[in-house]
Amino acid sequence: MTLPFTSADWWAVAPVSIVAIAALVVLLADILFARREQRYASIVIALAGLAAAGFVAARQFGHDYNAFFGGFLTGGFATVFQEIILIAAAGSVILYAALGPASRIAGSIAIMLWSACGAMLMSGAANLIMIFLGLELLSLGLYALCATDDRKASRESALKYLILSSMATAFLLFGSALLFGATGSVELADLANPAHVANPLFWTGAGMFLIGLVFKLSLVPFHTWTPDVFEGAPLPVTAFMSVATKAATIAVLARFIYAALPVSVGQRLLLPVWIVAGVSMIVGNVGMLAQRDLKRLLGYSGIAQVGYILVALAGGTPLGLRYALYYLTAYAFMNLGAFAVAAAISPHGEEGADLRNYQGLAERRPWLAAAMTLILLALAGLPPTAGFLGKILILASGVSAGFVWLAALLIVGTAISLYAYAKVVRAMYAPAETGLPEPRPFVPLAWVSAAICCAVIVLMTFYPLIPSNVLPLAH
Amino acid sequence: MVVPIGDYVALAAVIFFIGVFGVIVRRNPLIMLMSIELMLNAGNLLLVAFARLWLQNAGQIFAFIVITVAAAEAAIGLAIIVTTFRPERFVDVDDVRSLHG
Amino acid sequence: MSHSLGVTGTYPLVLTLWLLPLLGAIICWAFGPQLRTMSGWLASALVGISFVLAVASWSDATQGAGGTLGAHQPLASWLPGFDFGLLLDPLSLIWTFIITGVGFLIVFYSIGYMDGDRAFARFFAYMSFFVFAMLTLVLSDNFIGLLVGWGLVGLASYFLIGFWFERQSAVAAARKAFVINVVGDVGMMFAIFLIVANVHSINFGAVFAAAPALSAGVLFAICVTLFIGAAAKSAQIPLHTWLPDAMEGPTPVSALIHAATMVTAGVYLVARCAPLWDHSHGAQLLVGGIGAATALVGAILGTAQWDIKRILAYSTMSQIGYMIMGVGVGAYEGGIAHFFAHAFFKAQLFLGAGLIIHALADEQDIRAMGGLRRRMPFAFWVMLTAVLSICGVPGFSGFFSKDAVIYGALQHGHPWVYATDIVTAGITAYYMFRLLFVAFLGEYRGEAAQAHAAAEPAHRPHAPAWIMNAPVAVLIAPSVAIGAVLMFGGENSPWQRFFAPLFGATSSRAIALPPVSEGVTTLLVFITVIIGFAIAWQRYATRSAQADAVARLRRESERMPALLTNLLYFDWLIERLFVRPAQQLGALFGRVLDPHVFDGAVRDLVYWARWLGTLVRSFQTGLVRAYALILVAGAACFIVYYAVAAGVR
Amino acid sequence: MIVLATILLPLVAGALLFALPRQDRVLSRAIGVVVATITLVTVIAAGTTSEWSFRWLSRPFDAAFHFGATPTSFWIALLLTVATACAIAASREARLRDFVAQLLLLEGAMLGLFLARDLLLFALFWDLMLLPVFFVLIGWGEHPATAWRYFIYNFAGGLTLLLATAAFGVIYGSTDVIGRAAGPLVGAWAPWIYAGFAFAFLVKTPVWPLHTWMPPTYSGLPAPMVAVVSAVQSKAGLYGFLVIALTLLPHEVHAYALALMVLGAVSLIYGAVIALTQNDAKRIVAYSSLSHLGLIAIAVGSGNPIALRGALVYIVAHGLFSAALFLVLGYVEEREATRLLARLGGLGWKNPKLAGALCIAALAALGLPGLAGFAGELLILIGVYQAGYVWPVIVALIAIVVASAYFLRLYQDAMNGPEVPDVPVRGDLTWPEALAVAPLLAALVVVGVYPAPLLHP
Amino acid sequence: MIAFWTLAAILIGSAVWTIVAAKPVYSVVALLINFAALAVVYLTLSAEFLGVIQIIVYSGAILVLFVFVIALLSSGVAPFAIGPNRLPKIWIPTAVAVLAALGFLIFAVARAPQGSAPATAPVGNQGVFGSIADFGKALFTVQLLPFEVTALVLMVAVIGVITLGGEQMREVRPRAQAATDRRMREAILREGKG
Repeated sequence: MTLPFTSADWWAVAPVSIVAIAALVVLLADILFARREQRYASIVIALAGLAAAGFVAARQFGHDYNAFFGGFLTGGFATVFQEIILIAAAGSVILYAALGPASRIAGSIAIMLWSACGAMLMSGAANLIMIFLGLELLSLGLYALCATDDRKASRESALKYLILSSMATAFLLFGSALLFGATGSVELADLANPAHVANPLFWTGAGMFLIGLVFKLSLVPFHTWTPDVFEGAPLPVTAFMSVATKAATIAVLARFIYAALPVSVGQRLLLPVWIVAGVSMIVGNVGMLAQRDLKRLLGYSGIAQVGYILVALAGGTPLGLRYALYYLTAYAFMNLGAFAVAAAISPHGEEGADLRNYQGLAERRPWLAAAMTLILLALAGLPPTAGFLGKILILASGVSAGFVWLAALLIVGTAISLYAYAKVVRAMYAPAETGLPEPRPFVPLAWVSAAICCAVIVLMTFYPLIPSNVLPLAH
Repeated sequence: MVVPIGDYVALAAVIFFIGVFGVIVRRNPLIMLMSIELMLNAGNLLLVAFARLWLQNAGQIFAFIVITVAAAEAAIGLAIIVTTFRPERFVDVDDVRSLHG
Repeated sequence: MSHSLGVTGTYPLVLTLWLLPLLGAIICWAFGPQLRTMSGWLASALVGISFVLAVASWSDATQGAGGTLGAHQPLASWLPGFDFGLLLDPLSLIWTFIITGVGFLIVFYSIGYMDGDRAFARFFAYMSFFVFAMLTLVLSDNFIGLLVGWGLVGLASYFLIGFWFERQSAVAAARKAFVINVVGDVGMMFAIFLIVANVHSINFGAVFAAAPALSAGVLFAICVTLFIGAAAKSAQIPLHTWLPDAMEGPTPVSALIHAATMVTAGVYLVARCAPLWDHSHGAQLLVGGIGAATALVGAILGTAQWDIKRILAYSTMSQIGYMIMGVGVGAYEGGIAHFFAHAFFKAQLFLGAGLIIHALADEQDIRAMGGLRRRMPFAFWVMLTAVLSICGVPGFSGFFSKDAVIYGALQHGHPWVYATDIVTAGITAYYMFRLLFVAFLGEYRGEAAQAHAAAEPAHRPHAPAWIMNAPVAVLIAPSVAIGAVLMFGGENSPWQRFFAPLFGATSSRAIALPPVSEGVTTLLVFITVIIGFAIAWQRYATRSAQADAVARLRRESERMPALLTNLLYFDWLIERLFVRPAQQLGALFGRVLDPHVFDGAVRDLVYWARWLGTLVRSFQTGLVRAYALILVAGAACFIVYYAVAAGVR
Repeated sequence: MIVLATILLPLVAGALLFALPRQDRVLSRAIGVVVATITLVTVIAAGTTSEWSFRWLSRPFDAAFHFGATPTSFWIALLLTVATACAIAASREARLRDFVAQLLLLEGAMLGLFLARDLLLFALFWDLMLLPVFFVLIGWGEHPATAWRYFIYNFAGGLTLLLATAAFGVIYGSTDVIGRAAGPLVGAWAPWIYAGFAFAFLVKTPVWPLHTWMPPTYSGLPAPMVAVVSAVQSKAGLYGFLVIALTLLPHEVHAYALALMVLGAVSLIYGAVIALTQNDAKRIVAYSSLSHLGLIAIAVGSGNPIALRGALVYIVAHGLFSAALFLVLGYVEEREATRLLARLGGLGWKNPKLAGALCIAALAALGLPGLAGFAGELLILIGVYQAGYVWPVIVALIAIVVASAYFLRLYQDAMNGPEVPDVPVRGDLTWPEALAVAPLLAALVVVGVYPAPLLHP
Repeated sequence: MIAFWTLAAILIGSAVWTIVAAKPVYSVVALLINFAALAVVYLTLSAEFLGVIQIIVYSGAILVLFVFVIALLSSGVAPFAIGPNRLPKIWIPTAVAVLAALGFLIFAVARAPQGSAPATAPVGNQGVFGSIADFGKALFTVQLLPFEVTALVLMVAVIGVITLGGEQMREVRPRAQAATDRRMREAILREGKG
């Protein structure tokens, strides 16, 4: 029996495959190398795999791949999402090098790579099965990763994430089943059939499907897990989770909005999503106000930032997706940069996550403080960073789509967030207190990572990828 | 099909929400995990019923994959529960609340 | 009626005489410590040269006729319609003479008076600056330039009143003078707005040419607002209160600025804007009335003062009232003549007072003087001639000028003003002779001189006496005789003929046929003066009055009516009506509204944001079941929405 | 190209200053002064003809990195460079290297703002220029709450500006619009866009009742920084009104002119009356700024050409005298270790140059005829009156009287009166100190006497 | 019809028992019943393969795992000692929310076209539907990618469990020991300097 697949099908999943294989190699190397070298061997192999996958994905860009009977589409915006996920994975893997000696490093990296596979599959997934599967692959890996640290908080975060996320996945599954019931097909493309519009199964199915997605995006009121899990999870895992989960889920949501929804019902069907996005922008930002942990702060921040990104999607225009991608890219670098700085000043464990340790950082580590400042400015949407341009693009998209109330909420939320971010900045430039742990000496990889992130954040302001239509939409 | 599809949907929904109820009301993580399995199975029931309705085996395959994934999830979930609660005195999720605020 | 724009051309003399004092000011300011006493000589020399140049410019100033009378020197332009330049015509020439001529004498006198002061050079810088500013005022050919000069003389006045700025009273007086003058500036600014809005030009010529075409209301508004400026600068009620306080400055300052020149700027303004006033009867009535009232009030308040300089200050206020009244009602030549004569005799009075004060170690209370006739005969004669002149004793300069003003009021149809003026003349005689008698007759009542001599022996180097005496002596001549020389002869006097090209003939402008002749007026004035003199003689100069002078004076001070000691409650009213409410408002805004209401609103916003944050975080109990519950609640909302939305279709 | 260099020079120099040794004082100030002076020269050299443009966005609207001076912004840029050079020359703060660097960064950001020909670029630099001030408030300020107040208010304004800019771009299709006659924006959204701009501009100026960030900020910032901030940064909003709102949204400006004028008039009298009762010298000047800038708001509201020209003169004049006032008050504070009027006094005897400098600045501020403040004030009010608005003129005139009272109080309480005995007497202005304020004072006289170049754009 | 309702009753009853059972072991038993009943429902819906899988995987693998874990957790510590309920009466809002959602869901579904498919949708072949051959063919052709990915999912599960459990005990002690050693070394160095 010959399989009905061509090499194009396999080529389409090549980036995913490479990452998956890299994870296996990492595990293999863990057995082969001596204990002292295990850490760097794992990191190097993982980075190599990610780089290779990134290269392959970049080669795919601009071509349309409709692989596995339409189950997996890539080459267009999915490729960009994949690249973002790969960058997130690479940035997170680097953090393992920056932090103190961690146990289970090979296992952790391997699982993280497989999670990245799940996220990449989600970004190309074009049917309900692939969406569910990608989501589960991503989530299962993250459950495990959250618990890999020996701190009690780490295990607690894993438990909470497990229970809540599984529940949300069950909602997604139930919704998918209802969608399947309404249309008789699992392909997203078949959902876009005006005939189903009248079917209540379709509506309730879409609603429950969206609950699952919105949970992954940690929008209010499905956000409750985010701060706790972000705080409890190990630093590299938080970094990965904060970017990859959101990127992959936004990819799914975008495909659902653009490909699966009949235009006539789109806005009415998605209204709850926009509402929760609006609420999230406020809740996420006010939640940041009195936080003492960087990871928790960024958790709340992420709640709001996803809200911003959804404003770009709200119009349902192809340009909106581009702006969302732009902002998401910038956001990825902001988060990775912030975590890199946090890792670079953690002498033993994760002291970099404790905001009290940032007091007077500008005196002790002026460059790291400058980098952190730039990143926080970017998160707040201030120039000269991509956060500024991203925000104005989002606003432009929201306004042109008629979602002025969302744009206004974005402004209000941003105003609140400024206070929270500026507090960290202020602490860094305030006089140092005694008794704080001395930051780590020089951690090359973390410094390089932070520097790259800062450079990208600034350069993206002045050379945005938007103008020349570099992001054709393929679905 | 003799039985109207609406009845399957209703049945699945009832089981699903029993699972939801279980997750919230019970404090034993194992039972919470079982409740989640109930919710997944409700979804599966729906998939299989609709597959029969449409005579589309995609639904069955979906259900098959869900079963696989559920197995994996149970494995990881149980591992997490074990690592979380083995050092503790009680197996009670209400005691796990150091992260808050 | 002619509108003076002058013959446009280049007039180096005018430019030089205008800028020389500025040069002096800059040099004295910048190089004061190096120049030391040389600064005084330099400043007076430069002002003196200016005077010479002014004399030399006579022919320029009187050239041309009608619409182009005088010399016009364009300077610069801001915008179309905003052209700046200098204008030297007969009117400004007269002022220039006084400013530079009397100014020279007073600056010269100051070399002696200010000798040994620790800010000697700065004083001359300010004096020179004043002369420059005053020249700017009178030489400007437009309202903005006038206003610039107006403001700058106020500034110079401010500096000089507060010259001894370690004294809080001087500082306060300076500030008061400045602020009230700003009120005047603001009035003039409003006039400029009116003018620009209606005429689209600021130049005198254009404005005056357009005056007949302006509506009566606008014209009246312009005149009134201009007069606010004039009133503030010339100490007309109710804006006069700064002038007595201004006596905190050194005496030469009082002589030059607060007697001879600056305070007469209002007179200049009204005279300059004669074409406007001529077309607004209401404005004439108002200005004439206020002038007469000021003359009366100043005279009344003058009777209740004991400080020699304050008496002179009130007399200045009163005399300027005459001038304002004169130019206000349309008797321009008379008003200007009174300014001219007044400049001499009032400068003489102040400088004479300065001689006394200088000699008595800064004693200014006439109750602590007495018997100075024997101790300081030169000062006595100086004061006596000036008093006779100011009282209008026939033959003296003041007689001619004051008569012209008083009779002018009648000529232009203001009998009440006329009557007030005559009464005022009597009161003037009373308080001026009171000053003379109390200070110079009887026995010396003060201890100051002896104490001064004991405390400060000879090591304080005094400038030679002639430096102070000579300028005063020079002043005696004009204050006695200039009236007889220039103003004798009614319509045909040199004075009238000098101004005829500018204002036309007085008789032709007179609107009423006076019920009494000029001779009768002279007689009436003379009688009241005699009465005033007699009362003063009776109270202060008789032998019995001299006998127990100390006790009598004390009794008089104690029994002074409250109305007079409180200066008719002008200061009190201003304080209650404007100053205190402003401060209370400031306190209300600054201490209540700003921090608690406006800033409070923002702080409340921040507070609510933080409260919202606390609320949000209060849901983060850490209990996974609570999170699940929130999730399910949200999911229930979603499902309800979708179910309903689906059902609705 | 030269205009790009003008903007980049201070930014790059400011960043590079951090490479100097941390303790350095002399070199960093010298470099700062030199850079600021070169910037001044390049601003003049660039004039209003040099432009530089590079495409930035083509969607969702056209935007470009487009720099070039407009006739209005040329003068403000000139003012900025002069003020910055003077401020750097007058800097004596702790951690001088960082301080000078922040001043240069501020200068660069504000040059970018005023020379931007693109609205989006304008918004970018708008936010950017707030950052150095925030950092200085953190590092050198007196009270942490001050930094927050500054931050929250101004960034709130920046955000509405951002939203309005986005909406403008979407509707208009391009933001590359400053200083070119492309026609006004019309449509139902125009009033809302104007509201967004106006809020940002009014906060920045500031105008009552959005001003409460300003007195603490101005009194809390070190003198050289506040000199630049009050001189130039506060003009950003007015510049926005003059160059952006009036050309792009003229109908809206006209429609809501009354509101603007009422706010301006209230600021005018409110600031003046509060300044009358303050005890902190810098706060007096701060409230005076509130008052003075209200006048410009009135000018904008009147829309009269003479008033608008006068507004530019007054913008420059206010920049000059407020910079001079703050610098001189900085000297006073440096000498007396206080700026409470109740504890100052009698400085005029021992510090005549200091007194003279303060005097000229204060006189210009209270609108003494012959100095720059007067020229602007007069032209504005002439224009406003010509436009038919009498009540703002009367309010302004009252405020002028009050201004004379509080500025004299400021000057006299500090410089006049008996010398305060318990303060160690320190010398008069040194030559470097005097030279740092001299250009500002000289410019006050020059502009006051001959403002014509500013009036003929 | 009757079979369906019987099975439905069993399903609901066992599900309820699962969540109300006092001891976890009873829950496992109830869940076993539930899964078995579900397998029978699958069979009635022409999903033989799934029915078999349901029994094998769920009952045979997952529930056994649960039993193991119950045994493991109750061995060393007090068996499932329950502390105070931190969210007392939580069932009230839960019931409200759940019942509301359920009610609306069923309300909505009740309006769906019953028993037959909309005409536009593709309908499969009645004859071969549900056969294992048909299922297998689809699994290895159209749905090959999901099938492959399940391998990854299982891999994650395996490695995850190993990572979480396997190294846990082995690693903790040496790391803590190393940290203590380092701190002591630093303290000694500091003293030496002082």
